[in-house]
Amino acid sequence: MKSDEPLYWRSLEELASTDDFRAFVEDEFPNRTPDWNDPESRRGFLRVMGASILLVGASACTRQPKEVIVPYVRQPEELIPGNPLFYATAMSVAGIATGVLAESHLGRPTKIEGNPEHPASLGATDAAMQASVLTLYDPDRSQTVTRNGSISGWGSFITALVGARDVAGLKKGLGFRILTGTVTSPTLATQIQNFLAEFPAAKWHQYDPCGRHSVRSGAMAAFGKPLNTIYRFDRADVIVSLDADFLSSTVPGSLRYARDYSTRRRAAAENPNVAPPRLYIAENAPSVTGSMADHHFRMTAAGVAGFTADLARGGTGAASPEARGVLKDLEAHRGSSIVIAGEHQAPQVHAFVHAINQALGNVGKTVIYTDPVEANPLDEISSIVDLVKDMRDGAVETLLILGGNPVYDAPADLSFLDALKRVKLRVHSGLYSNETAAWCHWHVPEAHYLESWSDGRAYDGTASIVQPLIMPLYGGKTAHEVMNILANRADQSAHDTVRGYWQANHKGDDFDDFWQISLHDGVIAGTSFPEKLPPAAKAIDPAAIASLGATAPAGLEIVFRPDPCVGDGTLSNNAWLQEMPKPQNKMTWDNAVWISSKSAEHYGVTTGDVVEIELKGRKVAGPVWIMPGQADESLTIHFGYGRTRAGKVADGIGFDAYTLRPTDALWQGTGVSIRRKSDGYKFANTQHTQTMEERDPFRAATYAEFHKDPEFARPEEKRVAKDLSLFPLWEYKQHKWGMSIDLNSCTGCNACTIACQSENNIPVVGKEEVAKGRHMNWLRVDRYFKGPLEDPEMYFQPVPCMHCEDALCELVCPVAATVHSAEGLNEMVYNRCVGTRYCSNNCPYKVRRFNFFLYADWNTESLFGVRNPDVSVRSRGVMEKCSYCIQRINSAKIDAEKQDRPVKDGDIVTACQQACPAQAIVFGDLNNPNSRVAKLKRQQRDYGLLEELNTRPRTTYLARLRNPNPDLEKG
Amino acid sequence: MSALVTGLRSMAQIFHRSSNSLAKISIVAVLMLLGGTVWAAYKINAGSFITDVEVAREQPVPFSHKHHVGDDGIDCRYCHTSVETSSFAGLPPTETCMGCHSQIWANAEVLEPVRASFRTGKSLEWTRIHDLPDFVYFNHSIHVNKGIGCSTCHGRVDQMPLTYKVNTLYMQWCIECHRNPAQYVRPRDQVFSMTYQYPENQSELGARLVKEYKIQSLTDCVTCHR
Amino acid sequence: MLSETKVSEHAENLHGIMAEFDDPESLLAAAQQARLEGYRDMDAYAPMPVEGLAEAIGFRGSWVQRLVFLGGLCGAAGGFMLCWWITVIAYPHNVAGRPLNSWPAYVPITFELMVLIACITAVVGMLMLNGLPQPYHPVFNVERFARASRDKFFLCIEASDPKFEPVATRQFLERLNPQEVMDVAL
Amino acid sequence: MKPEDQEFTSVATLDPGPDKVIGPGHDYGSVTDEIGGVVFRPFLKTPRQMFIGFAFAFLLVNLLMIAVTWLFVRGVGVWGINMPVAWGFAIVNFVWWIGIGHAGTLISAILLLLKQDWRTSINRFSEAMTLFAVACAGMFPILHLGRPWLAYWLLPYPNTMWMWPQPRSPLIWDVFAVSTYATVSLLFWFTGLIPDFATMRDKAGNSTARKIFGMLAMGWRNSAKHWARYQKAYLLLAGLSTPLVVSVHSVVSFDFAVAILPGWHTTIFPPYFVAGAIYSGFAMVLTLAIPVRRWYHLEDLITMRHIECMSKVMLGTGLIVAYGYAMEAFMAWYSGGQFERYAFVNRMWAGGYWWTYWVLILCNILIPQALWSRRVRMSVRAVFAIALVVNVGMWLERFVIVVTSLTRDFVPSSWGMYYPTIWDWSTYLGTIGVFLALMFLFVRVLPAISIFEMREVVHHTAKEPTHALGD
Repeated sequence: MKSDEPLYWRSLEELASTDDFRAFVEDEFPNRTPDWNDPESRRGFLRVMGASILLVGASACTRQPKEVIVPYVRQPEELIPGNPLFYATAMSVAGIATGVLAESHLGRPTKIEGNPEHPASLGATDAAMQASVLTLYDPDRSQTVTRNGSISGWGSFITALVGARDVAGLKKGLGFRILTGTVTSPTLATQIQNFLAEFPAAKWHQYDPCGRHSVRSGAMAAFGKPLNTIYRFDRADVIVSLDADFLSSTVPGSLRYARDYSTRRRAAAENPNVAPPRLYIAENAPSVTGSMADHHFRMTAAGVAGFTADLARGGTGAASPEARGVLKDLEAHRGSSIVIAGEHQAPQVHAFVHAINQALGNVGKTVIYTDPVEANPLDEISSIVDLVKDMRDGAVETLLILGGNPVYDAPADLSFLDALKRVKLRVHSGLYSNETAAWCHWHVPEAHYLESWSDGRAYDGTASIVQPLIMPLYGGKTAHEVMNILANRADQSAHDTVRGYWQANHKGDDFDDFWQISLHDGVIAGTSFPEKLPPAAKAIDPAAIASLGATAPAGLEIVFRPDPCVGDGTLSNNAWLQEMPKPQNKMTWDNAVWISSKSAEHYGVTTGDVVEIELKGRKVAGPVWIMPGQADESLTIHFGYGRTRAGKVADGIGFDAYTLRPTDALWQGTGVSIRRKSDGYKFANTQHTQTMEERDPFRAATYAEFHKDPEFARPEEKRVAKDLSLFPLWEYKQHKWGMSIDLNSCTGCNACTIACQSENNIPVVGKEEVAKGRHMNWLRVDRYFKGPLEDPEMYFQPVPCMHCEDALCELVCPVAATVHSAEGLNEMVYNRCVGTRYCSNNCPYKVRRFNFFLYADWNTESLFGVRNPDVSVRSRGVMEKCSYCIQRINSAKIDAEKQDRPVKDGDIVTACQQACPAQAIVFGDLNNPNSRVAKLKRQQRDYGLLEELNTRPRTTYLARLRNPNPDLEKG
Repeated sequence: MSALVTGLRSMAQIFHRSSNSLAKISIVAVLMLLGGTVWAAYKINAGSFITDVEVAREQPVPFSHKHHVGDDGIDCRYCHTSVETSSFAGLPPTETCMGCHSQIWANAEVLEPVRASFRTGKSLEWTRIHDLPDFVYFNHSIHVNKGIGCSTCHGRVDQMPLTYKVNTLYMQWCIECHRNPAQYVRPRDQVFSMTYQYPENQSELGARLVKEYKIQSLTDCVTCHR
Repeated sequence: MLSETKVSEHAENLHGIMAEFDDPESLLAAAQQARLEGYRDMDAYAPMPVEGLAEAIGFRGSWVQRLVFLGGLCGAAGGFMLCWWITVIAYPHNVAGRPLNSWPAYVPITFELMVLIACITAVVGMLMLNGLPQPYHPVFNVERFARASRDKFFLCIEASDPKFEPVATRQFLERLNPQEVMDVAL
Repeated sequence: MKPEDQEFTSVATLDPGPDKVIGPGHDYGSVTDEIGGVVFRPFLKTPRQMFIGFAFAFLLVNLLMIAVTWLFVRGVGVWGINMPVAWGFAIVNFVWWIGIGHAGTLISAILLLLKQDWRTSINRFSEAMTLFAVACAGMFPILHLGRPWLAYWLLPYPNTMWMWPQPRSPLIWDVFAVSTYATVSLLFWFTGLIPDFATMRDKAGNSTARKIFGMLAMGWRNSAKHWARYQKAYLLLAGLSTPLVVSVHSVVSFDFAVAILPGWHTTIFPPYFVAGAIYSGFAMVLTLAIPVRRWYHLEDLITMRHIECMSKVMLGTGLIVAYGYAMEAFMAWYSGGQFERYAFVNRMWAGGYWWTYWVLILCNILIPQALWSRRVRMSVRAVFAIALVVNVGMWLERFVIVVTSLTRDFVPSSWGMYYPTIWDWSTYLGTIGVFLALMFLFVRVLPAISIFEMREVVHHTAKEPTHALGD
């Protein structure tokens, strides 16, 4: 990697800022048919109209406008214009890093992929990682240093900060405080610690609104010291999740967990000798993990604690039949079972679970302990509480906030803002000039991770170097550089700082190689933490059981969770995530008060009613959503909405759950009351029908049923004779592309949806359009409920284009804008489409999407950068749909051709396939009997959606298999 | 009395004698006019006003391929470095120009923009000559690798003082070769030759090369449109 | 009204002599008479089609239907060939897995084009055979002829008839007891 | 004396009742003058209703202009269409208008072949209606395109892309069917007018009018030879139009029948669409003829007999349509196809638009049954009211077929609803405005009844004075 070669960056930076670059970027981008909004293309519109009248435009492309082409002044040698480059780096969420490969076109990061070398990714990504590249180009990001809200410069900021430090310095730093989120970056930690060493009276506070507080205190309670827990789901036969949503990105290492768990499921489905894992889950609201569960125990969050206690009582003592059944199963699988407590469950629950796992002999087998990944593990809640107390007492003179947004997300009972106002000098550094920045004297823009040199640790301690792909677009600086200012090294770059740290800690004289290799691989070899044998967990005494088991005071419970899409709010201004349907209810652009149908009836509310929730005197109003599978007497609300200074995208949508969240009920609290205020709130959901309506797009069976009837997925009446056609079938001689989607692995996490959006330049349409039913996602994930409304099974089914061999859409297109390729792809030619929409009417899968307006944004220049230059940006009035990532197919074929070799299985990986943590999507050549996809399609579970219509879909599904416990099987 | 007759005559007749032939002529005229319009439309569309064929554009520097390729015999790949490896043939960075022009013609007036670009680091802005619509994806490397010569599409640039298009780049022009590549392939070692002449036996030579280079005739839409 | 005798002297600048009748029956009778008399170049005018009138003045069948048949054939052939050529020759695509020549799908276009061309030939053919447009015609010189499009019926024996002879013809016509007999100036 | 300065022969404009196609006492001249008189009436003598009606229609035309401008500026998104309901009002209106057109051709062509003399005094008028209805219909397929400025890609013409239309698509069949239909209707209408242009030419008062009509008449001089060829050509046109009119709405029905969508994919569509077309067409003819005949006192030319005959045709075609509905529903049940069956459950009660279905049953099946009673058929008011109801019903039928079927197809996850916007409505009402405006102009400036054919009627009736026609 010569990526630290300064010239390279300079020329890029210039390009990035000059009009030429913009022009160049534009030219990379395909046809904009006229947008009436701006005068330039209004002329274009008239030209085309004129053309069509005169028939001058007999060729559809009228005269090309003058375009300029702008070469480099000094071309970086590793760069080949037109070919993308991939750089290994890492993205941190709440401090925990995951390795990624960032794709760069001519210095523009355009796409994030997982880093196969990285243990937390193994090549997979989640939706947030995919969407992070959009945040990079977000025009709402803070772009300048501001002092009291007015534009200032780095120079004066440095003077001010250094001044403040020197004043504090007189008192050994007394009154100087630093507030960060959870820090795993060794470099940053060292920098801060060095600072503290110099100014012992200064203090470092950490706070992450959705950090692992319970996990930490749980470990403390059990072992007396912080320990990090890692789970090996690939080794687990029985998994008991106590409200632990370990397959969704709220849990560090979730990508790895999803991979391990699905690998095990897949092995069991394909090989009778492998025991299928069995997953029990107890939770109050349906989660993606819950959708994979073989047994779903619906109970309030408080009830989960009770259930834990029940488990702790042991086989005979357990009160509930569920607990007894679960315990029996656990006993039968000592050493090959996992009991996992939810991030958001009380510390005691975690303490219990540690003890139970030890008792079951899982430690060291399926449950691994290591040192904490945090550089400085501490109880973040008490940390922020202390800070606020000191601020209120006026003990804080300077507060340096590195990232984070406490004014918005600090616990409500602390009334952080009032306290903050008493601080003499308040400094905020962040990606956005957010709610907190508004109350700080100084705000300085922070560099996005794709613009930053840094480092961080993964869920298992593995360290990665974060390297930039582009110079900071808005002149932001990293936390390292801000700390350098305090260390009087304002001129030292983050690169030197990070490199310096690792050089200092590197034994041996081969540092340069080590550095190059670490950068290239995206992981630093041998940094993952070694396994630690923990001390015996604190024994569980009956008293503790009693206290934990004591059912929480009756009445309505409220549960706080990070939003499934925008998390704790740091991602709120990301339009891709806002328009990403939440897995459970397919809602976009909103958060809601989840309530069970029974409770809704009881409290006389229904979906769309706006209710006022009151907890300990604090109130918030939000719309109700009746969620099947939600526990009775338990409300769930999500963070991340109700932003006031997030940016154009997120401001003013949803309601702010933080305003209700006290320190003593961080994740759930009782004694909440709701009052119906008004009704008729309009949600924008992408799916309205909740059930399968006596149809069976999604097919599932238990292992027992599967063994009885291996063909259950393709019953006779669904099949069609191979040659049932008036016409001879077409032959596909060379390649025959197809896709297989394993419903047994898919968790419905939506990573594929956003990966597709990022890869294929899919526009965002906004809440109103979504509400009209005009969302554009090429790959949608359908969600179906099966069973009773109170406690149904929840199924997810990704639906891309089926690329039918007898494609109904093609038959009815009057201008041949959609036809079949020689390789059996259902081609959609945007530039030929006139927009009759007949193809969509005739598509039984309704996978086609139409540009009812000019959805592509041609006004926000900064957003041009995120587009994939290999895919046309669709204009108004044309149909679009999944292309099986034709751009990837073509480039793979061209590469193979140039090397004069056939395309190998695995050469072509679609965006959705690449992102999927569960490896549920496999693409390949059906003419190659040994390709993975061909093998999968030979499985008995393989079935085509609506195959009885004889559309001959190329995309088929593998049916879901469930492994319920016979003792507990319902009915 | 005959005057009276004529008087009557003129009273009942609405149209003059001539109007009979006039009516018929006008019908023919209208038909011819319509035909003419359509014909003209097609002519205009094929003409260089629309296609820019053989229209040289204003450039920041009056770069002469004739001089560099024809006289100096510089290979295409010296400047268009990525033509064999990338979809984009590559446009030389200012560095490349300065490689020579820091020595020769170091003070030439016409080269001032180049030197300025090198000094300021601000790129030169060339006007695109071969400018495909943005929804068309063309890959130089595969064509070059399969034995399609530069001059086949770009013409004898070694004879162009100022560069211009010699082909319309219309879809029909692309398809014409994609349907039957044999008529245009040449041996790989001749790809960058400007002076290459297709032999009389091109038909069988082409057929042989098509087999040898495993050239497919790709007319699927997605070959170029995605 | 001008008096007949005088005008008859200018035989050379006559188109013919015209008799006016009140009803189709008498016109028909007159026409048959004239034909028996041996007149050939004549024409009858009536405000609406009168059965047998054309035959009475010696009009033999029309070519319109033959033209229309040809037109229909061309239309049908053209329609089918167009579809076939587009899908098989011009740009063969695999559309919905159907064969290139999906002839059943071409039937509607074939049929429509057949009807279209046939209808156009019908109208154009009719006009051409009738020598229309022909805004000027000597018969319009006769002022009363305007009523040929309202309620009167005319028989005109043309000067071009070998048997035409101004005085004799006029007397013959007057014998058919018409409303009136008048010269048609050229 | 010159024709134009004769008195209009004063024939009592009385309705001769249900068994005569023409009032008593008419001769060649009187029919000519009565019909021609309408055109040569001094401008200010135009009936007041005509002015009001035209003004109203013209307002709607302007509404259309606004709606279309906005549509082109913003895109088809201004309508309520979405996924899954990608076709909305535009296609509903298209089918409705085309359907209305069919009555014209039927009356002038089929009834001519069947020698139904009662067609005479209404054929010209309904041919014009056909023409204007097709014009309105023709607008929609272009307006509803995502990129209307590329509409010409639907035509086969040599181009530099070497791309051609895709003749397997019913939409291309539509292009050919509708354009053929429009052309043939125009030819038919114009041919019919030629002799009347001549009449107008000879009646015209001022020289300009005489010149204009003169040009249109192309020198037609009522020669027996001309008549002979003319009748032949006219008969052939009729003969060709008859299968054409059947094919056109069959092709329109293919837009749906060829698709796989439950509720569309039905073999019964072609005949049932054609019947429906004639049904709505006759309803529209009545809706227009009844007021015009009143305003211009043409009761003696458009007699109760005409109205009754048209009512009978409506009743008949209405029953065919009813059979169509019944069959559709029966086959859905009998086929046992899960999706097909659900499509009708959805159409009749499960879906969001169930009421539209029952309103259409009321309008198209129940109410028109009143026409069994002679008393109703004899009452101009009642017939007019029923005609209006049928117009509404037939529009709803298309709405139910197009929209309701689309809202719920195969995969439940993609089900959705469709809500028309103000722009949907404006476009629809706008075309009604265009239609009416053209109609009003036509009635004012051209002979709305075929004069020469009326003369023939006079001739026949004169021959057998007490001949009761048709019975």
